[in-house]
Amino acid sequence: MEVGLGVKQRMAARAAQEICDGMVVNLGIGLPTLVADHVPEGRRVTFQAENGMLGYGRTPERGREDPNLINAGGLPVTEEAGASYFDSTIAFGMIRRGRLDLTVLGALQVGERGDLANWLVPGQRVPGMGGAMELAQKARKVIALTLHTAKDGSPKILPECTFPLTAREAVDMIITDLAVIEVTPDGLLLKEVAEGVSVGQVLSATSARLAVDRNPGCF
Amino acid sequence: MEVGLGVKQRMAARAAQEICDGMVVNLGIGLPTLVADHVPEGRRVTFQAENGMLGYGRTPERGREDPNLINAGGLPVTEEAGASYFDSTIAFGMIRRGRLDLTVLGALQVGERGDLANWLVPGQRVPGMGGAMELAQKARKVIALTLHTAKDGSPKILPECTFPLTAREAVDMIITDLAVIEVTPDGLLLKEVAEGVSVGQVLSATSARLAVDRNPGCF
Amino acid sequence: MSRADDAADPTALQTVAGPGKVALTLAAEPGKVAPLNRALEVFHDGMTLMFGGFGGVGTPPTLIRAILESGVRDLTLIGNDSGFPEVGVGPLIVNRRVSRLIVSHIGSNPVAGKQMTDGELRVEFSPQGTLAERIRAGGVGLGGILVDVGLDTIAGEGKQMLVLEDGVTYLVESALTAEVAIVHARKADRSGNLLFDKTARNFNPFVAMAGDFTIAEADEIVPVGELDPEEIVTPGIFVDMIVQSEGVGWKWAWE
Amino acid sequence: MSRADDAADPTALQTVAGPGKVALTLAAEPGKVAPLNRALEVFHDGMTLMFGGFGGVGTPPTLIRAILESGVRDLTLIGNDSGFPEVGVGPLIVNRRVSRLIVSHIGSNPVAGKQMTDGELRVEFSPQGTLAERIRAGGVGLGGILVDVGLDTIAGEGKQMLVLEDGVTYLVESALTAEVAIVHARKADRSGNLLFDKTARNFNPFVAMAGDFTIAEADEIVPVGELDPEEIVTPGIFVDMIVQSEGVGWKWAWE
Repeated sequence: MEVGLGVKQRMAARAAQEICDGMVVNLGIGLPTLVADHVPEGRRVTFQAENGMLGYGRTPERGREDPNLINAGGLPVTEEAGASYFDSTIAFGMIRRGRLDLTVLGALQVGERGDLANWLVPGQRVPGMGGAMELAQKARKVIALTLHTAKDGSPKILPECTFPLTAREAVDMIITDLAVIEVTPDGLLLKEVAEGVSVGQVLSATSARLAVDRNPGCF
Repeated sequence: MEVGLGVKQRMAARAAQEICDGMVVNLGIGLPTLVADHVPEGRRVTFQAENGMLGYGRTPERGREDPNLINAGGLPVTEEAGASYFDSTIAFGMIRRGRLDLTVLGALQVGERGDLANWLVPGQRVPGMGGAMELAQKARKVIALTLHTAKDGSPKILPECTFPLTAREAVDMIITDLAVIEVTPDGLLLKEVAEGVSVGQVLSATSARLAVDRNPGCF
Repeated sequence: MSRADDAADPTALQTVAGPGKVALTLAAEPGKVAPLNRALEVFHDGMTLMFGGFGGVGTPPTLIRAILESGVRDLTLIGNDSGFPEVGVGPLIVNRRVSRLIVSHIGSNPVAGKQMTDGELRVEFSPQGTLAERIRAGGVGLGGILVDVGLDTIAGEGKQMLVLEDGVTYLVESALTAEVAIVHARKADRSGNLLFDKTARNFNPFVAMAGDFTIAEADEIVPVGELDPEEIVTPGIFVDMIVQSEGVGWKWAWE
Repeated sequence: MSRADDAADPTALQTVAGPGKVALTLAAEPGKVAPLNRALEVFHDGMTLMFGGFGGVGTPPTLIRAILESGVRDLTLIGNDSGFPEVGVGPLIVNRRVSRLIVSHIGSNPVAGKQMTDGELRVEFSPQGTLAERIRAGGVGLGGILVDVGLDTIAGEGKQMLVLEDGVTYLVESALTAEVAIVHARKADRSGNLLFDKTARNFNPFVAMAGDFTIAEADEIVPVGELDPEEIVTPGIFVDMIVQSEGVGWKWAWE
């Protein structure tokens, strides 16, 4: 299943709704990067990049990129007022010390207790964990932003991850093309479904146990 | 025995002779501080202060002190061209990493294998070690600059230190009001005596075994 | 999902709060700048207080004075040294507000030495570079460090040791954090980005990271955007509150 | 007295030498500035080479090109990542000069992934923040760090663990150093003081400390005294040699 940019932008926009005023936010590589362009009007947000920057802004205009002003995903960004540069030990110091309010990370699999797997596909790809372990384990709130199912249609939200973990019981919320799911102490709770998607569709695309909110919303 | 400033300055001047061109040097608190004023003409030296400065210069003129430009002994200094400021972890990073060529430290006792005791007098004074352990253990060359005997006349250069150690087998050279002594793999070697001091006087003021150089010099 | 007790509660964003227990509402203040009396609300008897400075240079004078006047006592102080009797944290010790010190030396404050000898003050010594790294380790969320300094001296006695796979033995030195950390900056912008002044930098940058709640006393407070992003030494994310410095009230030891 | 093999030999001062084995006489050059061919003398087959940079940004392009042209092989590379095939250290990998990598990811360089799968390239992964701290620990002369990241994942498997006195378990992560470290600076003065450019700073400051012999490639080399002492990021004491950069020769991945 190939998913269009429209769907991805809607997912990113939904994730951006979780950004409250004043938050410090780190966006993972890939889909999460899109979140920056959807921050709701009037909310001040400080984006952190783990290579060593606090306070980056939107993508520069084409032709105005600075090769030395780059987020951790390798994409050109701009500098906001109050920004600072530092080395990567300090960047991860902020993360491990619990100073990040929110991170949005991609996922290969999410387990029903919030386990996250996103760095290794056994027998296929070993890209490495990069900074995902620190972010998943240490940010105050972790959103997994991912398509609901894998390319072959198999569920990515599972009772237990089968791929090696990035972090245990790390994810607080899962946002997919189909649904918004909260990780609660009692398990997964379906909070919202995407426009045009039924609760039944979400349930059948999910292999983890999934409770349904009394009154699920729509996004 | 109270020792005049003249004697101390002569000791400091002798220690300064050990500074070769291009060296990075850390001077301990007290008597070693005087060494800075005796660097031989034409030798470039970079002084490091473990609070967080590389490249400090001489004492400022009276009235021109900057309370935020201070060496590790708490005394005002000046800034040389090429100086840098950094935090104290980086200062000790330089020291532990072996980037210091020379340190000159005060001593309460020196053992004949080069053990140094300079931070604690049991039952009397416990000032704490400050940065002396790092400096003694990690600088490439360590000079103990000290009066030859304690105030009560008892020897400070001993077979074994009786006070708790700052570092084991750390000292390379001992410079006192009476002598210059090298710490060699075979033990202590008297290299020079102070003007007007006899080899016999040095030997009787020293309780460690002390070999005498074939042709001891004078300073 | 953070394992700390400050769980992912969006309402926590209404407060100025470090990763620890102290939380303080600052709705009335733009940015993190607060009057001195607000800063005083975070200090309490029996607390652990970490401070920047080296022989008093770089120790925030206005905060020290305010803490002294507030009367809080039974403090555990963590920092490089005990200052001089009238400089740095020295007055807190002289006025018996401190029950425990974690420092590298107390040589410049004879009162601290006397209180230790008299059993009134517990003092734990770390070699200076080890102490600095323990604080930094706390500041960057590590559990500790391995170091060989002082390994074969009494400074290593009673400490955990560890043999690495290459066969080398190290001392295990645990990370240090504190409920509140206080630092002295030359300049702060209103979001907490800090610059320091020459050798007054010393312990301040890593002490700023190691506080669960960090207060910066700044000689000058400027609007956000005025500091060069390349020059900022402490990023504002580590700073929870900024107070205006009233300057150094003490006479320097060398004067 | 240093415990390293570089004992207190005053003649060592005639050479430009780090704490390790590489030593190179530079009598003809004022300061530490050297032509590129002098820098090449320190590289040899089988060596351990540490590099600054993050996705190639901040990796010294001129030195990488020179190393590639020099033909040295069987390198162990330590740094954040394997770059892109044509960016950063990527070309060294693509041209099979590397036998071992210690990195946090190789996702941006598919060739590295293929070589790993084919058994031609040994890759050891560390979480990025752990890797950064391991390099820094080497740079400041620590034996290692204690960290809880990845503790309960396969990233922690087979690693030494340690329970601190407070009962918390940590992974023991050993410090990393290298025979030679290469960094990319925006500006260097002739004594080796360095400034970096925006996010090209990344791993460079602590990689500079962790080299037994550190070479800085600088876009601009200025006389001693021209840099503001407050702004210097890497003090010159950590830098053994400076070469003039010829600029980035690769096309950026996002272009």
